[in-house]
Amino acid sequence: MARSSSQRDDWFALYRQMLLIRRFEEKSAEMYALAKIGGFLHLYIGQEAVAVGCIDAVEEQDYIIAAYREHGHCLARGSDPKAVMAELFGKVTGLCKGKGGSMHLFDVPRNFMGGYAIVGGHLPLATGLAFAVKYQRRPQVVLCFFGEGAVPSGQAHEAFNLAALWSLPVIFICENNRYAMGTPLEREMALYKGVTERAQAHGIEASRVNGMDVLAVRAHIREIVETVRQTPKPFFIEAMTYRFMGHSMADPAHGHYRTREEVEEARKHDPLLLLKQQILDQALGTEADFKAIEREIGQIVNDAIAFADASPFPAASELYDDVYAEPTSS
Amino acid sequence: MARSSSQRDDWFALYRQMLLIRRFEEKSAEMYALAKIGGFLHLYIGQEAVAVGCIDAVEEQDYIIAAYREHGHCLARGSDPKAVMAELFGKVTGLCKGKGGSMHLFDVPRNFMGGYAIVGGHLPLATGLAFAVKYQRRPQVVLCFFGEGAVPSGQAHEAFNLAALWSLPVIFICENNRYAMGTPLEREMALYKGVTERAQAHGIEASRVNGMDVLAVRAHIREIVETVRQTPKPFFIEAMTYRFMGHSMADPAHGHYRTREEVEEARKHDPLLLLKQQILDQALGTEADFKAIEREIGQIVNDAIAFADASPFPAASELYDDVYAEPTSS
Amino acid sequence: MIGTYREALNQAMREEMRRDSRVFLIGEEVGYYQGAFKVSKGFVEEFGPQRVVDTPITEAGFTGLAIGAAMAGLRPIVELMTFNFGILAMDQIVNNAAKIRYMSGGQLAIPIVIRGPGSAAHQLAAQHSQSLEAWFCHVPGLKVIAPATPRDAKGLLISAIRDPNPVIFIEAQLLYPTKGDIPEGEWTIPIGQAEVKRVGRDVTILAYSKMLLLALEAADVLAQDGIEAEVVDPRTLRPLDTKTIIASVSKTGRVVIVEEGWPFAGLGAQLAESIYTHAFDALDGPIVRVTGADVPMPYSRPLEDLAIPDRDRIITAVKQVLS
Amino acid sequence: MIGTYREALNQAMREEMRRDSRVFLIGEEVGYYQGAFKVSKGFVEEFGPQRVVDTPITEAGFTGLAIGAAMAGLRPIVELMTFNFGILAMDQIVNNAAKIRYMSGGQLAIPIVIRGPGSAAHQLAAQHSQSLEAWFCHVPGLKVIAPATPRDAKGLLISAIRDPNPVIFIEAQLLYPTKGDIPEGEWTIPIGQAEVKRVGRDVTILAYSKMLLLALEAADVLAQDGIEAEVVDPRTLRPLDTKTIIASVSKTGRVVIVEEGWPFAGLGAQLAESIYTHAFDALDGPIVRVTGADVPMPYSRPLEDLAIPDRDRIITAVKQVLS
Ligand SMILES: Cc1ncc(C[n+]2csc(CCOP(=O)(O)OP(=O)(O)O)c2C)c(N)n1
Ligand SMILES: Cc1ncc(C[n+]2csc(CCOP(=O)(O)OP(=O)(O)O)c2C)c(N)n1
Ligand SMILES: [Mg+2]
Ligand SMILES: [Mg+2]
Repeated sequence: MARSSSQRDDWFALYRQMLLIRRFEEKSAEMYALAKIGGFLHLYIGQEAVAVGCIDAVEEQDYIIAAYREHGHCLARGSDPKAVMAELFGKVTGLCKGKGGSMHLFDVPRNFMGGYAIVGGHLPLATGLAFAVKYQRRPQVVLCFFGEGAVPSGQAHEAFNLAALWSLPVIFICENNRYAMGTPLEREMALYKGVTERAQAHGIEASRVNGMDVLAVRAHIREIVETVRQTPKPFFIEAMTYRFMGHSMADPAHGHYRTREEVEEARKHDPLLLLKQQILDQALGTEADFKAIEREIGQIVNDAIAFADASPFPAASELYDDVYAEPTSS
Repeated sequence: MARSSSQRDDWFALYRQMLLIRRFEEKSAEMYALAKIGGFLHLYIGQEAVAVGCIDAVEEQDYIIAAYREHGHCLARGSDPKAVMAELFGKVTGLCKGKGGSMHLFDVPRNFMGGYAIVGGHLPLATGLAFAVKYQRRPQVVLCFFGEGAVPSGQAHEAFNLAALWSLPVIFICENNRYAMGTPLEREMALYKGVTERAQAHGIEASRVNGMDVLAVRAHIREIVETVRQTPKPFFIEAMTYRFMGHSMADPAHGHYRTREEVEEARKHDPLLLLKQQILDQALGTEADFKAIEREIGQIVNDAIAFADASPFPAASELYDDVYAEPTSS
Repeated sequence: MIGTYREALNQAMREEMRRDSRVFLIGEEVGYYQGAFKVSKGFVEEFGPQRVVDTPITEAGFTGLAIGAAMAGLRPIVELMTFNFGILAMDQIVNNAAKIRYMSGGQLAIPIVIRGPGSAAHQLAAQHSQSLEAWFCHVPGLKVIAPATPRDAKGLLISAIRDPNPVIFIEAQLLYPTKGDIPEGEWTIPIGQAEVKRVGRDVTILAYSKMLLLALEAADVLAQDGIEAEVVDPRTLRPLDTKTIIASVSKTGRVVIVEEGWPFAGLGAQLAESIYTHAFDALDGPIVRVTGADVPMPYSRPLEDLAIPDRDRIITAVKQVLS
Repeated sequence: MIGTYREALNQAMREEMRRDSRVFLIGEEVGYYQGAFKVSKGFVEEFGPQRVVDTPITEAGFTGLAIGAAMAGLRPIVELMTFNFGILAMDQIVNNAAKIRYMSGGQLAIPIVIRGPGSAAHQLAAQHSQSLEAWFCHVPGLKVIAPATPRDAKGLLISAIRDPNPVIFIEAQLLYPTKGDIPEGEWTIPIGQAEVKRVGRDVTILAYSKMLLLALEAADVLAQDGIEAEVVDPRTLRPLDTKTIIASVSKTGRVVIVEEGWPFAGLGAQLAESIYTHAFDALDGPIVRVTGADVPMPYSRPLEDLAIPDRDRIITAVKQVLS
């Protein structure tokens, strides 16, 4: 019973996190339509199990770094939804005082080391975080998230080689959602069977996981993290997933590059539905529990909106701050 | 007899080409010491069988492109030794009017598309030559030479992916001489077994050949060229070889990164000795034949030096020429 | 006809691709997606995927590939989804495209156009909002064009495609929907010719790309105060038409230079230096530059607005040089 | 002590690595090979391969790795074998090193030094001979230093290593063997301070890095003709010490700027513009720039000599501004 009640708490915690991301992003889309949020907005809807499963598998001291589709990773890491939403609104109460925006969320106190908008550009950074960890013999690992569209990029390959050559404790998590903008992966890479071979060729152990199943993701990452924490070395995970929305808000949900049917088929594997079913199947919860969680999350998201809305924009004087750090005597 | 005499001619032709490169470069080193040649000078001595074997396997219309250690490829392609030496001397009679120098030999009438000094930077160019060939349905292939030090570079991987994705008729020839400057390949790439896996991961067929055996090299490339000419697609060859000299003239022949014994051991597999032995074994020639060839080549190299020496430097007015092409009505 | 800047670019490329089968378009999403900003709408349908080539996200790779194709006789147009990603292709552009002709002693020419949006749009933040024309302009072997109007965009893009040299052709995302006259049929503008976009006598405003439109607006407002600004658009940034610029400065004696990029070592510094050198005596006082703020681009809209030149800052600058 | 520029760099790094275990050196051949130009001689022996890290030929990868290490609290020194290869790391330098602090709203600092030889040596030809300081200087978030003497090299490199920001530190291959005083012990020079290297009254010559030595030679020759040139070395190129420069110009009224790089949109244009803006009235006439030729670097020695500024061209320029 105790075990089952802790399992219940555990599974619901995962569900709650995924739901938070889902509802937060749905609301973000609304706010984008209302022009409260500007720029590019890339929604993570459909991929929640990857961020939640992976990040739940690591400790607070571990580093997380991601691309521009990173709201989910940031929330999964425990960032305050208020501060995240305020950042999307460009408000001074945002995570980055409004300077970073949707594509550049940073929450350094939580070791969330940023979202990056140059495809492939943050993979070298991730190897650097891992280099520092190993250099200082700290018991940390690095989780680095990116899309399969980054895999052909030169920066990714250089990072793979360095990570492998120097046995750095970085876990590369490729969220393979089968499209880079409008390009299906068959047109991104040759003789496509999967992307794991590309990491393996550099001497990195690689494996594939069902990225729609949060439990499977977490179990898989936990095992790898344990290995890496004991003996620093890189791993590569290809998490098979799907984005339910367009590439960004400028892109329709299905577009010409994929059919409505394909999207609908994928939605049947919604990670939230799947976990809900797993919970129901194991009789760990009831529909009433899910309703309560919906209300709870709805409240959190509404509070985030209210907070972001009520917050001030940065003062003009902020423009020139944070370009350079002041020297301190060290 | 006819067959054997043509085989004799053929083998001697290969020998002659390799010897030309060897003697040309030995002389270049002398000229460098006399400050007739400046800048960086990277000798190809020890690797002759790769350029000669590969280039002998293709037709005149095929494109050749190489890195900065490219005297050998240029001579194997049939460039006039006089014009090559004059280029090294920085003379206006040089292949590139003295503007390119040792690292940037171009002989476009012979489809020798240049030597390049940014490691990895010419691999994308090679895919572009192949792209053009395929675009215009011309029956050409591209041979692209580079060192194993270029394999980890991002530009190389991007080129591999594009070549494979679009089935471009480019044959990547990695001259694996086991060192990138002072870095042995175990410190260039992780879990080193060879570099072929890295190309294979992109979906490129790859193989290894003994780069000290010109006959083996040529036979191997011939086969591949035949395939590529029929059905455009990339190949990757790892030619195992060794440079007998330092990385450049600034670097001693063995250096701290390898032992004198290692160099001496490698010299036992000198491609010239090997072919000579093959010729003698098959009784296709005698010591007297080799002596005659030595004299012949010695004369060619001396003529090249005399020509380069007697040639004028470019006039000051040349400085601003060749920056832009003049528009022609097309 | 009246059309958008986007249509002007589309027409220029389409006409050249019809005229010359060696011309092809390559870049991310240029084909089936119709271009990230729909500049190549209808192309893959008309020309097929061999000539309208979608690429993986490998800017160095496909730009280098295009340069290689140019070496072998083709005439590539590379679309960079934005010039921000062009940084990844910088080695190819500078060390190969710009130098191969010279290094080969004139044996090769590299007829290639590298185009796409430069500068900021709205709230795309630091990694997606930068104006790097000064970098490209620094490099001998390259030509650099930054047209502001549909008319210039079409005429100059056709010239760029026909030019036997590497041409960097910088558009601006926010210009794509702007409208203007687009000459039909054979329409080219020589590379290297500035244009006086508005005649005036009191001050010369030098502005290009998106900034030209602001300069013209500012000039209209200033006219209400009786200040007649002459607005000169260099259009081609390298080679620069110093003659047209100096002629204007000789007349007005006062200069404001507007650019969206960062101030320090920005192109405006060179424009100013060229004017000081050639028209020192004609100048009544120092040139005033209006530039982007010297910061990475902030995401927040009010900060972004402060970081990008606007009409009012141009007006203030003009009043400053006149005082 | 008297020592070479190379030794000054070696000392600066060695002292800082002894003082602070977070400091490490990474780059191609920095370890067992002792540095391509032997700047890190003895390092791997003293500090071991964890702190003196030889890399594969992957400039984007290892520069990005170093930036990531800085984010996690280390203090990397990246040696680029030459700055020509830095073009491959440009995305990492500009989009990450320079911007992460700003994008994160000040949460992170990137204390990193990226150093190595810039500019031409002898006959290394187009791909290995370029001066790209103008590019780096353009970018907010970066600091840029280009010392000319062993003394400055040591004092500024120590300051750069201790600075919490990304610093681009440009050396010159031909400076490595040059000799001068190297202060021992704790010796730092504040970033952002120019120095008057020779006092004079007739003309200000502004020159940095290798060009400073030529400017000083030229000044000696000019002195024989009774022309007293004041030679100012900005040392730090960004942020620029406009105050010291303007003070000199206010005294002399005449300026020659010397740089090795390409003329168009070169750093000299910005130096000139800064002077014109702040000292327009003090100037007796237009500034004259002495720059590298506007061409990719030719290999042939006589052409190369023509393409790089020399003492005589500086003398001619001085006479021109004085006429
Ligand atoms: C270097 C670079 N080139 C192009 C882009 C434009 N771009 C932004 S996202 C994207 C597609 C990325 O796809 P993928 O990596 O699969 O991530 P996903 O969007 O599917 O999460 C492209 C081409 C970019 N940001 N950076
Ligand atoms: C991008 C880049 N980084 C560094 C260098 C300096 N460099 C010149 S040759 C070389 C070693 C290359 O080794 P490899 O590719 O194996 O060729 P090899 O010299 O053995 O023929 C290096 C590091 C360069 N030219 N380009
Ligand atoms: Mg994807
Ligand atoms: Mg090698």
